[in-house]
Amino acid sequence: MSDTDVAATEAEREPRSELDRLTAPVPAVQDGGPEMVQLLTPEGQRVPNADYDAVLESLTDDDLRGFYRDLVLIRRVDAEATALQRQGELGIWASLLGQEAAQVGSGRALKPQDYAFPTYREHGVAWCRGVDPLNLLGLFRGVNHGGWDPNEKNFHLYTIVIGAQTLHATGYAMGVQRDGAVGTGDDLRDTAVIAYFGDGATSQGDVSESLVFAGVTNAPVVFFCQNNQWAISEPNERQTRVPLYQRASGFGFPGIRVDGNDVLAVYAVTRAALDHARSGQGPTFVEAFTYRMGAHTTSDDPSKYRVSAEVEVWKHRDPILRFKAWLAHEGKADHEFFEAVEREADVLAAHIREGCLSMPDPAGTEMFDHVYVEPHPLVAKERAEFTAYQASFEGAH
Amino acid sequence: MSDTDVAATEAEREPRSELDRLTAPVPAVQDGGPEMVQLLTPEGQRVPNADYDAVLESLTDDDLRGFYRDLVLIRRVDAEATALQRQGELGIWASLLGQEAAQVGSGRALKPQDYAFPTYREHGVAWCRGVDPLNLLGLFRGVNHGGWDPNEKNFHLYTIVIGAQTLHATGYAMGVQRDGAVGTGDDLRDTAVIAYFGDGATSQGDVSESLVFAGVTNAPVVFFCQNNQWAISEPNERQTRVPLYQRASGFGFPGIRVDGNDVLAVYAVTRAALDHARSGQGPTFVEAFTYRMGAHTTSDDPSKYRVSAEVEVWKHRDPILRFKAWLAHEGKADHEFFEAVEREADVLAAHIREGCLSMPDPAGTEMFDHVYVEPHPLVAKERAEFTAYQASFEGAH
Amino acid sequence: MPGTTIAKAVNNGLRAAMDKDARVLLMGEDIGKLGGVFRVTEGLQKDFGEERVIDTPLAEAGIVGTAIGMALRGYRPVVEIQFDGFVYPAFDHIISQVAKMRARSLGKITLPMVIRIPVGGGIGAVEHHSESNEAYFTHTAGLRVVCCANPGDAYWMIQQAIETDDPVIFYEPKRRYWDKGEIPETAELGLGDARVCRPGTDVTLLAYGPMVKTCLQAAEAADAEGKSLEVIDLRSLSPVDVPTIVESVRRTGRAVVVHEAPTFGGLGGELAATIMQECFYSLEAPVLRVGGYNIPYPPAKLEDEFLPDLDRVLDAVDRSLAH
Amino acid sequence: MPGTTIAKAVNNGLRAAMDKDARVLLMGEDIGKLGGVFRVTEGLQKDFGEERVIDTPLAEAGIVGTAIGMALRGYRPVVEIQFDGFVYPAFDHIISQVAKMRARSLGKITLPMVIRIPVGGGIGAVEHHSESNEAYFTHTAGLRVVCCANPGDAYWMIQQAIETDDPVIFYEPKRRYWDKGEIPETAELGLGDARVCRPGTDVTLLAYGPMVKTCLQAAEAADAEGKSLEVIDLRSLSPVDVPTIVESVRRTGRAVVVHEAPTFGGLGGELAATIMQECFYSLEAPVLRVGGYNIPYPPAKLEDEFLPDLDRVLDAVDRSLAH
Ligand SMILES: Cc1ncc(C[n+]2csc(CCOP(=O)(O)OP(=O)(O)O)c2C)c(N)n1
Ligand SMILES: Cc1ncc(C[n+]2csc(CCOP(=O)(O)OP(=O)(O)O)c2C)c(N)n1
Ligand SMILES: [Mg+2]
Ligand SMILES: [Mg+2]
Repeated sequence: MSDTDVAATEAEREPRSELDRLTAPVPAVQDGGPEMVQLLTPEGQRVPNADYDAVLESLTDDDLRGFYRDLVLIRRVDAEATALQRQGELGIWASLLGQEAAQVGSGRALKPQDYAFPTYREHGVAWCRGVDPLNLLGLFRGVNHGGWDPNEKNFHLYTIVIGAQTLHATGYAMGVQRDGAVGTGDDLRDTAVIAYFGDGATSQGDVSESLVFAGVTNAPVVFFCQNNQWAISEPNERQTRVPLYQRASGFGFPGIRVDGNDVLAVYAVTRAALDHARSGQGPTFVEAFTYRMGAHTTSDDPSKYRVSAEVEVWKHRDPILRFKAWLAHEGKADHEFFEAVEREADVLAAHIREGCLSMPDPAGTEMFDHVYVEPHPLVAKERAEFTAYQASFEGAH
Repeated sequence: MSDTDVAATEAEREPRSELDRLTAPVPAVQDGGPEMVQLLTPEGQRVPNADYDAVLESLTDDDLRGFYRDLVLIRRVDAEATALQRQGELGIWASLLGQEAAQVGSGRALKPQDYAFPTYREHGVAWCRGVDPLNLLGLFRGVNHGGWDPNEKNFHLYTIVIGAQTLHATGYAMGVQRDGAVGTGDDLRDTAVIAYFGDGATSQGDVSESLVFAGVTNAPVVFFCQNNQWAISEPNERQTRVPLYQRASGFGFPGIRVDGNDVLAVYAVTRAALDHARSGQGPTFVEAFTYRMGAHTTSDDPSKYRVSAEVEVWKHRDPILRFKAWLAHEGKADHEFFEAVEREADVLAAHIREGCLSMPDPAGTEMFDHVYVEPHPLVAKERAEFTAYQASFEGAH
Repeated sequence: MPGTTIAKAVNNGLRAAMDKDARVLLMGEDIGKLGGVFRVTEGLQKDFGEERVIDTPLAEAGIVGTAIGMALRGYRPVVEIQFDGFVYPAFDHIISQVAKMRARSLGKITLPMVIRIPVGGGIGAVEHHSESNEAYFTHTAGLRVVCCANPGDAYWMIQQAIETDDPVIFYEPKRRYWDKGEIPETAELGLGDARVCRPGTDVTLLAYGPMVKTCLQAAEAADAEGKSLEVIDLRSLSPVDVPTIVESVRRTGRAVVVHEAPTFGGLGGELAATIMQECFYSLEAPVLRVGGYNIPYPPAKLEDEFLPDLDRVLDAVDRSLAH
Repeated sequence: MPGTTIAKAVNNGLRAAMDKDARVLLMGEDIGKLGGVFRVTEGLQKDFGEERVIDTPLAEAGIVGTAIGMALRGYRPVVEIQFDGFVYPAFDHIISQVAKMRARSLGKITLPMVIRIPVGGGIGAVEHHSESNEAYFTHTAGLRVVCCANPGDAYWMIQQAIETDDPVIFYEPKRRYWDKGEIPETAELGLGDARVCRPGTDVTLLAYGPMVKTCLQAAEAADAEGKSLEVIDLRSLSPVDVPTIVESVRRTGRAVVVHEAPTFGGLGGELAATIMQECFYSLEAPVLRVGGYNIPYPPAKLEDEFLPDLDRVLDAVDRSLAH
């Protein structure tokens, strides 16, 4: 099925109301357009690019194989988590299926000293930052709200309130400026911050305010918008009638659209933006044009609001297949390597399943223990009452 | 003193900190730049403009003299109110000095069926909508929160929470769409909405969200930003590093900068934007480039944060002087007319002074009377208690 | 169990209100084709069109702010906030605009709008999806705040809320969405009235929303032990139906207030203070409060420990009786 | 009257904190050259530079949201909200992020930040400039909420608030900004402690911020009539210093809570409920509440009628004593 067919299906989607016609919405974008940076076609062909080819030069074949491994492993983590949710082991799961390249490409562009602020879907970035996937499962299992140490991983806790983290990222970047950790030329010191958010999030006042603050302060922050075309059931055109990367210019800094299913392009563009920030040249808005292949979360039912033909088109743009084709074609990886990665994925999946099933429930008292740093009489009193109350049952049994 | 001198003073303003240098802020804009629509120079010379001259054609000489009258009268209202505040008759007053043309030009571009959403400084727009200036004084005297009937004047109450009214305006415009009151071609029916706000307000999430909603729904709303260069003590560069009119394009609709001290240009640009909206072509962002000649309010002391040389430059761009010069030069008004307007202003000022001094205080019970439409036992109980309590004092005297 | 669920009852109530008055329209995230994440608006966009069931951009301040504008234009918007924890971006508009609009205009403007919020915990959700934030709104003069607890009330109260010319915060107990019950032919009570849903003589239990069922179960259990608990469903949280409460507590001499929200500064304090004032000489024990602990809502695995349940209610009843 | 004003005392306290710890920085609207609309930050940008005294864009969510980021980076931001009524755009960040951050990170993150808010009425201001919104924050677990009432406390409490690793909402009674008093050499109390500022035996008056002075005046006036009122300045509104209150009310048997905020759902209800629970058998009268009426803050010309004053406090005292 060609793109044209999908466009037709798209148009038929719903009888347009009068108001709908009046306001002449731009039809759902199916294609990133000529302005989109793409270094690998969906078929795995390398597209030369004067601006970004140089960024890729520093990548070794090991790095490239590493990207592939990341893509495959994180997709497997995602699949396993989805399965575990279906089996009742997780309360909910937000799948990253289809967005692996956007996350691995940007996550691998980060330096250790950089700091990332994720949404609830950045499992691939978490992976790149060294967060154990079990921590992610723990959150969705309801054991805790994340469990990793943000300052150890330079990866903030997942933020569920849409858009809020973009301000945290900007403030963090303002702190980086104050530490003199931008523009020194010292590779180990100069620091950038990256804020992840979705296409839906761009509507939130918080996100615009973060663009204001970043623009005015020239903060070293990259706004990384994964435009996966959907905010739960709402297509992109409910949030904007022009491409999202264009949002940045009115706030005084560059915006750029990149093929979010092309790990090389995402890496190159994000890396350039991060370097730009680190060197003191300020913020950039990156729109990674991608697609949410699965449901919004396991609680969602996309059949209610989108046609499967759309999903089919995007299957042909799969981020892993094209990268694998290119690696193979370039002779950078062979069958054995691909096989080995699959086996590693199997092991990882088993580890995750096991770790999830054996994950202990938190102690009830834990909920009292970290509310305040300093002593707090009311919390202390309630903790004591809680303990006594719990004990009264144990006595009864 | 020339603009160059001011620029020098500007630069001296403060020893730049390292961070300041690092973030390379754009220096305070002193001049609207070539992109600004100007139809009358500060000296009163008419600048031809291919896009907007036609809009002015419908204006009669009576209309033009009417603009002048509006400008002078509203400036006098403002001066009288400022004086009354100094004499303790008003709690505070927010002066529009310097912004008369921006307000009268846009206010006169409205049709009766249009609806305006003001900030707290739109005395000139209120005037154009037929709101008695005494109502404005009442608000600042603390007698009530406005007192006019918004639906009678198609002029909403003053909104003090920065930016909030832009969303109300957008929602109102969405209502207009639903009423089928756009794009019908019926001059008496097609309706536009105008939202007033300041340069500082552009930083508020609410304002960006209103741009999102207006863009997505193609609502018939004009965003009218009076960039008077200051948000209390903060110069424009604390809110943006690019011209504000550019904000609109990333939300999918046009932005335009107009000389806010040029009543003809403001009228023409706003009128065109309103017509655009009325005809169903959607929103426009108008940045009226102007200057707050006075203090933020009577409580403010601008000597703490801005140099008087800057104010001097803007005195040469006075909105009334240039328009008067043009009217006289074109023979559209004579000495007698100008004199008559002065006399009218004297009468108006006396009326306002008198009306303010004789304004009755509200009855205490009034604060209970309009909280809810339907009966509310707690408010009813407290109203009764209040009345009894007040009566107990009267009995005591 | 026969009958209609609360979710479906709200759906039916919305439909009835939209049928009756063309100015009623719905606004929110994912309320169109999806029918809302709880399916409360299911089918409504299909039947009433995209102009009356509006999938908005993802921005709560924007939703409530534009809804205000719609109401100023003469519409009667019903806003859905997707989850309790996501109402805060709209807080400014609710507190400074919605609540004050009529008073500040000296009655010249009416702002008939309803803000629907699925509320409370108990569904095993992630952060921000289980908040009980009614106390912020009940402390805000100019708003009416109500909470339904069963399908019959859900159906009638949503219509009454829409019909009222005052702005209403309409809470829906999300963990009870799928509880079924009968819908009476007519509204039995006014929007501001409490209901004595189980008469009793020893202790008065005051609850609303999700905790009504818990209290009814507690009363059932207590009955077996020979304790007679009266259960009052407040229904309206602001204003509160003080006479119904006072009449009950003067009779029983004891009261326990139960809500999911943390007790400190919660609505329970207000009720306790009012009861003390109105029933001082009848009280045989202090009014006790059972609520969430004064800590942020915990991860799902701990919510059963956090939330008041039958045992904690009975424990408070016993403490009250021990006085 | 000699001494230092509250405004100047906060200024001095901020200066001392900034001198002591280079990570302390100030963020807000107009706090730089202007020194804030109440001049509380006067001179600080001049002395500490634009990197530590930051004139932010006009956006409260942005201010608090970026302050969170700063705190995550290791700074200790002190945010100024220009007026009480303008904190709501930042409400989401305060409720969902600031208050929960430490708990959600299981203690791995500390978020030391202070949000300063000039609070309350009595200055003849226009809308939104006279709000008493403490109850929203006291009901929010994870925050500390304090309110100073005199220059000595202003000076020391702001430093204690900045030193605390917990986030603090710091209220400053704006109509008392120009009241003068002496600054003690050292902090006399901890941040969480209440102060008995006038001992008495007949009725306990509980107040904070602007109402402390009103209560002291009422106690003075009552004294002339032979009534002995004890006045407690709560200072910390969350947590509340329950032992100090309980000790007093057990002695006097009577309590009146006074605040500017509307009483319904206000902090007074919480205090009344707690007192009932802890002092049930000592109470000779119900705890009474004096507060703003349950209506939006009125136009300035009516604020004297709206706000509790000496007479209304004494009226409540008399009603308490009549029991
Ligand atoms: C403030 C707020 N409002 C609503 C929600 C509920 N919600 C969760 S995810 C989501 C859609 C987000 O869409 P997008 O930003 O495109 O991110 P994606 O889920 O596609 O990754 C919504 C509405 C929320 N989490 N926070
Ligand atoms: C939400 C909010 N924050 C802060 C204020 C306090 N305040 C009143 S006017 C003002 C500056 C507004 O500047 P601008 O938008 O440029 O309008 P101008 O006063 O220049 O007309 C501020 C900060 C407010 N009214 N509302
Ligand atoms: Mg999305
Ligand atoms: Mg301005």
